[in-house]
Formats: sequence, C-alpha cells, structure tokens
Amino acid sequence: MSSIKIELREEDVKRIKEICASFRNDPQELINVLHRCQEHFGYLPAEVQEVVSEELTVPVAKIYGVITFYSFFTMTPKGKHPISICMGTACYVRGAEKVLDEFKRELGLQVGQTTKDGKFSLSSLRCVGACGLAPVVLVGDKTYGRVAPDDVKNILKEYEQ
Amino acid sequence: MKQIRTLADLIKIKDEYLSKSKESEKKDAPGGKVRIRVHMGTSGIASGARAIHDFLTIELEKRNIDAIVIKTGDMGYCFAEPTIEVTLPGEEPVIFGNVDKLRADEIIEKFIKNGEYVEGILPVNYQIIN
Amino acid sequence: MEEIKMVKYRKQILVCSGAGCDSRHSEEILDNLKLELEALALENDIQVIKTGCFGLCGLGPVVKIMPDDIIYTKVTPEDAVEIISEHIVKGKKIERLVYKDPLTQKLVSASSEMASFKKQLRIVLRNCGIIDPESIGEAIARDAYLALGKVLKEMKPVDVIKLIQDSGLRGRGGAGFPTGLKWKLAFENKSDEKYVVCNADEGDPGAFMDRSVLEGDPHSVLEAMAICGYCIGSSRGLIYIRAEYPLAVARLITAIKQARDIGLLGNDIFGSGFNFDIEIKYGAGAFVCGEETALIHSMEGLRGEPTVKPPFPVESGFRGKPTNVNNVETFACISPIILKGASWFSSIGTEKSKGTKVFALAGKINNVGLIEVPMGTTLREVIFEIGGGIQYGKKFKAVQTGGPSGGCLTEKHLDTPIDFDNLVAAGSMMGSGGMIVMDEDDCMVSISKYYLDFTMDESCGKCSPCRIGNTRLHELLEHICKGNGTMADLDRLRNMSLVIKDTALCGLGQSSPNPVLSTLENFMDEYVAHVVDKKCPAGKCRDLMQYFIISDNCVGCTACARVCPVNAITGERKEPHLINPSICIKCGACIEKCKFDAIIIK
Amino acid sequence: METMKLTIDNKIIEVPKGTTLFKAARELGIEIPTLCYMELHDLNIENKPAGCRICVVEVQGRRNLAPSCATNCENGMVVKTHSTRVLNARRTVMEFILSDHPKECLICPKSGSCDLQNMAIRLGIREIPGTEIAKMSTYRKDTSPSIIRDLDKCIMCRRCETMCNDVQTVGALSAINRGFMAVVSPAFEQNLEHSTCTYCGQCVAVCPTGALTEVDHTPDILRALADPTKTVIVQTAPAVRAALGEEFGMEPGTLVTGKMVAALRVLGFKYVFDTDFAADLTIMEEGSEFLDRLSRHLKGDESAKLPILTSCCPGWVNFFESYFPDLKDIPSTAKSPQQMFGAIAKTYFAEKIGIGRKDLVVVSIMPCLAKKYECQREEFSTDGNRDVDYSISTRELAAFIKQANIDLNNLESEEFDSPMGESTGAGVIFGNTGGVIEAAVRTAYELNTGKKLEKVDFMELRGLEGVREATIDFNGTPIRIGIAHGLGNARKLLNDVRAGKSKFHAIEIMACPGGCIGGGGQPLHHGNSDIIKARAAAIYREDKKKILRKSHENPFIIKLYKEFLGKPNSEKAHHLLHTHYFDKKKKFIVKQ
Repeated sequence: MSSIKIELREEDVKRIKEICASFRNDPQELINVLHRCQEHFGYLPAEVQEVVSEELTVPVAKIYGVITFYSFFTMTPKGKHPISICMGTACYVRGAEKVLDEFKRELGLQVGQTTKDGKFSLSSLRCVGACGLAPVVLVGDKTYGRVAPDDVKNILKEYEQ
Repeated sequence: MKQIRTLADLIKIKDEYLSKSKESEKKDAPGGKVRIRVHMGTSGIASGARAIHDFLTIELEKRNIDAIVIKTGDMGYCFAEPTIEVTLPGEEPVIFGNVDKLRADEIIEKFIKNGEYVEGILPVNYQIIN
Repeated sequence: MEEIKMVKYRKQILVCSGAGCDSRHSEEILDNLKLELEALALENDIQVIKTGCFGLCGLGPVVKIMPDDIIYTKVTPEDAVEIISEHIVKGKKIERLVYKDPLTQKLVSASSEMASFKKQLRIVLRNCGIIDPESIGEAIARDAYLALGKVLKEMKPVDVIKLIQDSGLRGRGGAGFPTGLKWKLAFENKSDEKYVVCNADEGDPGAFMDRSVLEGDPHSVLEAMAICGYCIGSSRGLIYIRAEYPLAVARLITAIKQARDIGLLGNDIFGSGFNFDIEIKYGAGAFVCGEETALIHSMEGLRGEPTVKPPFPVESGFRGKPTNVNNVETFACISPIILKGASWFSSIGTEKSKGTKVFALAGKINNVGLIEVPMGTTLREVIFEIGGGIQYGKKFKAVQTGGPSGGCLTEKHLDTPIDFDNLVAAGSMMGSGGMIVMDEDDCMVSISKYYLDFTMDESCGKCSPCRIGNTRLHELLEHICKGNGTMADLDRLRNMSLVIKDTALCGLGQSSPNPVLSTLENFMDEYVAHVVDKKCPAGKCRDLMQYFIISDNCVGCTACARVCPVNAITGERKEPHLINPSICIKCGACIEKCKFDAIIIK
Repeated sequence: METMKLTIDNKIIEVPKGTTLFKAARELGIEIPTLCYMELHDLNIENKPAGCRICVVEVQGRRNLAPSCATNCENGMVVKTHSTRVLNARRTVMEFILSDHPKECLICPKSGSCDLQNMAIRLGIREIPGTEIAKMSTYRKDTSPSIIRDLDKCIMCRRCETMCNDVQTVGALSAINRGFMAVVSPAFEQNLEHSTCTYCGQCVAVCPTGALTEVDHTPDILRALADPTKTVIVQTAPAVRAALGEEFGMEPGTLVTGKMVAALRVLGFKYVFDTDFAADLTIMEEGSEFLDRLSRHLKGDESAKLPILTSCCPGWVNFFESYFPDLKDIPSTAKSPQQMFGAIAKTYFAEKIGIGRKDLVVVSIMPCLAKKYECQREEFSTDGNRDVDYSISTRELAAFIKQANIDLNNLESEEFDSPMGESTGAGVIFGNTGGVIEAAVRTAYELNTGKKLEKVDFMELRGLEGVREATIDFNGTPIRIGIAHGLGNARKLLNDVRAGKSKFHAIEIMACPGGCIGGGGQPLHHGNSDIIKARAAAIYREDKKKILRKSHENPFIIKLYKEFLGKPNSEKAHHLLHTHYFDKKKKFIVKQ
C-alpha cells in the first residue's frame, strides 16, 4: 500500500482522461490504460487509479487488484536510477543471487525499495533475454553483462555525482 | 510501396527486391556492394551492437566503401555477441563474433578491403530452409 | 569506389577454437600450423585463423582449408605438420583426417556435404539475422505473405486445416496440442465473432525464442495469424506480448503498419474479400498469463487468473467468443508448411513430434544462445555438439528443460531423442524451449528451490494447492538446505508434490512440483546427503558448509585473519591458523585471500 | 434434452447435459465436500472459482483429479469420490489450507458455524504437518462500523468477492496481490470504512470462515442492562422471528416470535417492542408521500418526481448515496422503520414513561449489518444521543440468549409490550422482498380510492425473481410497480431511472437477495436457498395470521397520530420521521 498521498494537478487528470478516451473508455483495455498511465507518471498512485476507475467504470478495488497482480505495475515511485537484477535461470546459475546480495548490501535496500534520496531503486526481474551475458544487471536502460559481485561498487560509482 | 491486390503484385515486389540484391552481389559489377548485417535483437543491442552499427556506418562512408549496413534480429549466437555478417560481392557471407570497434576496424581494413580473414569468424553451423 | 582487391592469401586455414575444440588442444594445433608455415616461409602466403564453433564438436577439433573447402576432423596438434606438408604444399587431401560416414563408409570432406552433419535446421529462425525486420520488402523477398496469398487464392479453409493437421505440427508453447486440430475446433465452433491470439507472453526464465522471432522476423507471425484467421473464420487477431519486450513490440508495431499500408492486413486482402487486422495487447509481468485462459482474462483487463477448462478457448475465449491461441513459434512454422507441403514438414522430426524446435541454451554451457534442431535430436547432440559442452571443462550434471514446469534430466537421459513425448516420459517436458545446463557445482536441492521460488512468486493465488502448497514445498526445501531436514521430510516433499500436481487448477500449479519430483527421482543421493550427512555435495548450501584450515598448508601469514569480517580466524604469526565455526559466517573472503590453498570448504 | 450417463461410486446415474459431477453426486445422495463452491439457485447466485480443490474426484482415464464443482458429466465417465488417491489429496490440500490459517478456533467468532472447522472435523484432520516451519500470510485487521475483516483467516474462496461484485455490483472488494499473499480486500488495502462498502453484509453472510464477521455490540448492551439509571428497550425486526429458531436447532421457517419476546424479557429488556409497529408508521409516511407525489405528478407538476423509491433499507441508501447521488431526491424521505422507532421512542415514548432521552437506551435486533452503521449516522442523533443506541444482528441475539443460559426451545411464548409492540400484517411482510411495496399498496389503495381492499394478498408482488414488476389498478389508474432485491438488480432499475427510461411509479429496493430474510445478519444459510424460501414463507404465514393486515388500521398508529404527530407528513412527522441524503461519491483530489 502506498503511504504517499499525492494531489493530482488538473493537467494530470486531463492526461489520464485522454489516455482512457484513447481506449474508448473500454474497461477491457484497463491494462493498456495502466501501462500508459505508468509511462506518464512513472508509477500508479491511488489517485491515478481513482480517476481511471471513474473513467472506465471499473471499481477501484478491481483496479488495485489488477495492479497488485502484475509485477510490472508499481505504486511506489522508482528511483532515478532503477537497478534491476535479472534472476532468470541462466543468470541465477551464473551467480545473480550473489550480485543481488551485493547490491542489497551496498544500498541497504531490499528488493522493491528505493533509497531515501530517491536515487536508486532495486528490483529483480525474470530474464531480460541476454542470457549470453549472464548475470545481467540493468541500470535504467543500460545493460551490464557478466557482472560479478566485485563490480557492484564500480557500477554504483558511475551514478554518483 | 504499392498496394498489393493480387498474388502477382506480391511476386513482383519479391522479384524487385531479389534482383536488386542480386545486382549488388555481382562481383566487380558496378552495382556490387558490400552488405553488412548487424544483428540487433535485444541481446545483440545489450552487448553493444548499436555502437558497432553506428561505427560501421560512419567508417565505411568515411573510408569510401560502397556498402549497405542492415539492422536485423539476432542470429542466436549469444555467446559471441555482438555479431555481424559480412557479404563481399560474389562471396559467401561470413559471420564475425565478439565484434568490438577494434575488430570492426580490422574487418573493414582486412576483410572488406582485402578479403583477408580476421579472427572471430563464426562458421555457419546450421542449415536453413530456402 | 575503391577496387576490392583480390584475396591476399593463397589459402586460409581455419582452426576451430570453440570451447569444445579448444579443450582438445585446438590452440596447440594453431600454434603448430603457424610454426610449420614459418618454417617453410609460407606465412605470407597462407593465413591461419581462429574461428568460432563449427557446431561439429563431436568431431573436433576441426580444421577447414579454404578455398578448397575441405574439413578435417579430430585433428591433433601432431597432425599440423602433415596438413602443411601434404595438403598445403602438395595439394593432397589427407584421407585419414576426413570424416567417414559410419553408414556408407564414404568419406565426407566438403563443407557443403558436411551440411548434413550440421545438427541445426532453421525453419522458425529462417529469416532471423538475415532480413531487416523493419523492411517488409526484405521479408517478401524471402517469401513472406506468399503462403497467405496462396491460401486466400487457391485453398479452402478446410483444406488448409487438413494440411496443417497432416503436417503433424504441435503447439510449441508447452503442452504440444496438435495445431491443426485446434484450428479445426475453432473453425467448427460457430460464432459471429472469433479471435486469433498469438501468445507472446514468453515468461520462462532463460527462454527467449519467441522474442528473437518477433525481433528478427515479425511478418512470419503476422502472416500466419492471418492464415489462421482465414481458416477459422476470424477477422481479428490479437498479439499478447510482454511489456518487458520493448524492441519486439516496436518491431511488431512497425511490421503491422507496413503490412496494413500495402494491404496485407486490413480489408479485402489479396482481393479475396477476406478481412483481417491485428492489434497488440500488453502483458504486465505475470508468468501465469502464458496459460491460455489466464492470458484471455488478462486481455480482458482482469487479473490473469486461469479458469477451469472446459470450456476451452476455442469454444469460449476472448469476450466469450471462440478463440484460437497459438504461440509465436507455432505461428512461425505455418507458412513454410503451406509453401513446402505437409509431407515435407512431417518428414522432419520423430514419429509423433514433427518439424524443428527452437531452444534457448543457457547456463553452464559454452555456446549460450538460440538454436533450432529437428525433433529427435538428442540432448547430447544439443549440449555437447551444438552447445560446445560444459564451461571450463567441468562435469555435466543436469539439464533443465521446460522452464519452471519442467524437470531436471541427467547423464542417463543424454541420448534421449528430444520430442514432446520422450521428455514427458523422462519426467520433464518440452515447455517453451528453455534449456538450462548445470554442472557439478550446482546443488540440485538448491536448483529445485530456485524453481519453487519462481513458481511461488508467480502463482496467481487462486487455488489452494498452488497458493499454499508451493510455499510449503519451498519452505521444506529451505529447511533441508539448512541441514534441518529428515528422511521423513523427503517423503512429505514427494507427497505434497504429487498432490499439488494432482489437484492444482492450471498448468502452472500442475507442473510446479516437476523440478522437485525430477530431482528427487534423479538426485536422491544429493537429497540424502543434505538430510542425513548434513552435507551439500556441490558446496552451494551455505548452512551446510564448513571452512577449515589445513594446518600443513598454512604458513601463518595472517592474511585470512585480517580479512575475516567477524574475526573468526585466530592464530599466531607463522603458526597454522584456526577457524572458529561458531563465529564463521561462511563469506568466503578468507579463501580468496589465501595464497597457499590452505583453506577448504567441507 | 440430451442426457449423460455415468457411474459415480459404482452407482449409475443419468443427468441432463451440463450437470456438474458435484450436482450429479448430490442427486445420488453423495455430498462431496467443498469450501469455495456456493450456489443459491433461486437467487441466481453462483460462486465457482474451483479454487479450494477440496471437491476433487477421480475420473477414470483422466491424468489429474477433477474439481467436481466445475467438471461436467460426460457419457461413460467412471467417477470415484472417495478413492485413496482422492482422500489423500483432499486431506493434503486441507492441510495446506489449515497451515495458513490461525489455530485460534476456540476464540474465533465463527467457531461452531465455521465451514472450515466443520471440514477439518469431517476430514478427520488431527495434525497439520510442518506447522513449525510454516510461515503465515498475515494482514492488518480492519474494524468498520458494521464489519470486521480478519484476513488472516481468509481462504480465498472468493464468495465475498462474488457477492460484492457480481451480485451486489458494489465493487468494494477484489482479490488483490498474487500467490501466497493473495487475499480479498478493498482498494489499497484501506479500511472498509473508506471504501464504497454499503455494509449490506452479504460478504459476511457467505464467508465460510472467521475472516468476515460483524462487530459485536452485545457487550455494550450488557453494560446498559446492568446500569440501574437506564431504561433499556428493544425492537425486533420482522425477519428476525423467522430465522432466530435456526440458531437453536429448529427447522428453517419456524416462527419464534413469542419465544423471542420471552427471551428478550428474560435478558432484562424493560420493554419489548416490535419494529413492525414502526413499519406500519413507515407505510403511513411513505404511502402518503407517494400519494402526494403521484397526484401532483398526474396533475402535471414536474417537481413531483416519480418513481418514488423505498428507503427502508440502509444498505440500499448507502448504495445510492455512493453510486447514484444524482438521484438522491428520488427516494422517499421517510426514515427506515428502525430509525422511526428510535425517533418515536426517544420522544413520544420517553415522555410517556417520564424519562429523558439520555436515560432511555434503544436496542434493535436486526437481520442486517448495515443497521449498525445506520444507527450511527450523525443525522440520527440528537445532542450526541442516538435515536437507536445499539443494533445487533439475529446471530448476535442468538449468542446473547445462549450466553444467558436461556433455553429458547422451552420458553413459553409471550406478547410484545404496548403500545409500540402492536403491528399489522403489513408491518410483518417488510421482511420479504416485495413486502414493503405490498404493505404500501394495501394502504395507498384504500387511502387513494377510498374503497376497501378485498384481496389483501398481492401474489404478483411476491417471489424471488431478481427484478419483478406488476401493475396494480388504483380505481382506473394503473400504478406500475417495480421491485428489485440484491443491489445488482437495483442498479439495473436505477440506470433506467437515471436515463429517464423508467416506466414505474414506485420501486421497492432491498439490498439483500431475498430481502431482510436473507440479510447479512441472519443465521448463516451456508449456500442453501431452501432456507431463504422457508423464511419467506414463514413471514407470509405470520401476516396471514394477523387480523389487521393494513398499516392504517393499526389502532396504536392511529392513536400516535392523534396524540402526537397529527397527520402523516405533518411538520412534526417530517421533523421526526423523515431524513435527507448525501452525495457520498468518492472524489479524487485535484490541485489547481
């Protein structure tokens, strides 16, 4: 549950309504609508869900049910540099868990959390399909291949200014 | 491209494309061009294929080599990515793996200019239906 | 344009340095060849070059002479002299090193003839890496949409369905349901509206076949969906694709637009009166949505929870209408079947599994990547020839097929021809085609725990055996990995697994215990080691490890004691040190620091 | 009709195509156990997620076990419902469920009427292996004015979700999360109080475990009864008497009016009154309001809006305040019988017995959980003193009676106290769907036409169809009446009203399927709709027994108007007996 209360601005509400309208306010397009909203806001706070609920006439409880079902959707803002560690099998057998542990230790975060300064967030994901590069770490759009626990410090250093 | 209304329309487009590429495959012919396919699926791009693509495009032009650089999907050689396929006019295609800028440069200078093999060749280890 | 120069070298000698050959001294062969050429002052005339794997690892090391196009197999470093003196200098073929066909006793040396020894056959991947996926013209040049044209102009839907049935094509998404039969059922269910769905929700960790096809050859899927639409009487196609595949999505969007622009999608395709269009629906990170009914619910904007079948989607699917769901790879097989015929396709593969299968090789294997082989190829061929064998020369332990729903197969299964039925009989399944290779360093208890971790995470939570049972399995495995398990726990593990398999609602739950059951079956001794001896043979389970200092090897340099984060190591300078196991956190820092191999894990 | 012939436990049976194995087995007298499946056939309610997997059976030739609730019979099937394989699987699945369920049965409010507990008994579960290492899924407890959610006890049967969404279309609850932490919850896991919940209590009524229970107000009542400065009086809703007996082992449909009155006296209530009295009063007010609107409407007065909607049901009031606030001037302004009773008790009656309202404690026994919330609404208090202090459900009353060692079965019947215990048959039928409007018609007809109604029973208004309609001839004026029970059905009629398409003059709505007899506070029916039908029949029996069957004939109502209120819809009546509604639509915050 998101503890953050945000206030939507008029133009945000307008944007959400536009997104819904572009899908004909069709309740069956809920997931596509949520994708677009998450692209716009970076996450899906309760207030956004309430507007979507209104527009698509889907109970907000159902929308929350959908958001908490799909791991792609999030109700907490990601860090400026979201770090994702691939936990696909190829990466796992090549030591992804140790890499993840190292990130957890370095950042003092658990998976799904964001640093207090909003700089980094940590998540694990299932197979980015770069198995030849296993273990793989993504920071934002940048891919790091064949990452060893020792590399973690250096990766983080790249984003420290 | 023109609307396809009949099977003949489709085959016409096919033939146009084939003859165009045949033209470029002719050895020493005026239309002869070096064709380079850069394998740019997710895995290839994650391994740095985009940089290789850009490097090749710029360098080939700079070095005055008439070549076509094509972006394609991945071949599946994840262990050796980024990979590129180079077809010299009239020759069989040759695939190179683990291509970095250094190797790309070598490929231009040695293979493309002189037909001299460089390291990193990945033999074609599959049959393909035609 | 600068004149392209003639080849500088007279001949080129290609030496395979793929990991498989390399482990058999291909590096030495290379050196010897070079030395020999230098000795004869031929180094400027003849080029020696390292290449990647030829995919002939069973015959390695392999040396190829160009432009003669002769392949020598099982070459030893000692053969280098002969290759230079006989072949290069005298131009004589060395018959001793030429591969002899065991059946015909014929010598096969030309690489074109060697083609039949290439284990891979690319049907699905026919255009991947060859065409520009963003150019419909290039696709058309390689016969895209030709089958669609042929079908629309020359064939009745029933004939196409018959053709697909005759080809023996089975669904590539996992269970292997006959595709033609599915189309037939969808065709027979009358409705004003029907849907063709492409399942591109590839979720198995370590599998990326579908993504590669969509990124490399999107038109093959669009065309096949239209063909399917024509067959079953549908004008609407939907592609359900993971949002985590942005590149594939972008290329699909481009491809759909291009096909629409020239009338290959839309109304009155090929002037036949047939209408078909395709839209994209996004997944949002739920593995269970690979299951047909869950996928359909997800497309309807709901939680991706599966429902009981029947009714099957071909009866009541998307919006309650008959819906034919096939996966990407299945669709990619369609147009070659139509163009080359059912008997061509059914001539490839085994009795009950026709055609080829794409696998994503990953794990402790040298040639990680995507391969496509005819059904019936053995695991050994895939792993040790195409895959180039195990990394760092380690010992093969198991191969996991079928993703989290599959099982772990062992040494004894290596010669099993891969097809739908054989894999099931061996306790695993085809799945979507992930193939993860494990070596001696992998603990099979931990591996099954890893897969449970995955299914536990991806369970939708609808049915109790999957929602709770998988969590209990995971806990018990964790318990065992910590050294707290008993033999009775192994019985419980098996019973729980069997019940979950027997009672879970959907394919995910029904197959989630497979990794546990297959490891219990094939690696019982490893489980016993964990519960009885409290040891992890692979040295992976941290709680079962103990660090020891071999006092004979220890010189008392204190390096380990200084690096130990919890001061578990004590000892006088120049005296053998000791590790206090009750303090040691098994971080492994000491092992890394020790230069004298004095620290071991037991 | 196509039929299917199959063998279940060595017995051959032929059933219509489309029959499930579960139902076919039931035909044979084989009751396959289940935790999630629920079907209330007469009310068109089905919950069939096939999620609990307790009802699995072995079908010869099938790879895995089949969920009998969701597997259709086919020709030649050979089914075993209790093979070793089935029993082992059933037990193991049950152990799974129990391993993630608190083991506090002794102190659980559902203890004794818990489906899960009964299943554990039935399957002979004696241990839950692995408890020592089993982690539990735990959630925050949530207490609202009516309902307590203790989701640690949720077994994901999804019955509540079905009731809330498919039947009631309230949409306050949804399955959330996935895997082990999947559970049914309001949006954002917020409290029910902040959701669109109407407190209809249907979720509670069908919950097989202690995950959803009502807030227990009996301790407050005990305290009041023990306070010598307080006079504690009680009112009982019509539906209670038709169901209370079930909690004491009586057949569904047993009327226990007299025994209930006796028990309440034993419990220490100074006066035992009947909400039916207030129901008669409601008819006077609502009926008059209707006639007023109708006559103005017929004269072409556009400010007189029709149809008029009944307003006795607090779940329904919550529903339209949340979902149809634009229509809030359409329902009758008459308070519900519970609140009318409270208003009269704390004024007229308190005066009569010479005590201040603060010293009079009004308790209501209701088949309903929304009544708990209703009596807590601010507009129903004067100077912070509620008109109705506490509302408890039929179930709570039963528990209360048991606690006080009262043997209900062997109590002699007693009569309600006067004056607020006197009622007509019209007040009684308030408990059934269609009853309020039938009662209203009985009175409105006579007041409107001035003629005596010969046929008092309006069969056309009765039944369990979700939406019903009837036309009653008011001396040449056809009065079109709509009835809906269950909020999903109500929504259909409301949408028509909103779209200006409604053809009705008056609409009765009750939130619960079946009306109050199927209320969220009634003894649990465990998915048996025969129970609801039996209760409905009992209510009509009670009506039939009454000599007076029209509200306006109730002599004490006549007296009340004469002594205190004047006329229906008088200013005083308006002040005490009418209310107004609020726009409770959820609003998102917009920052300019």
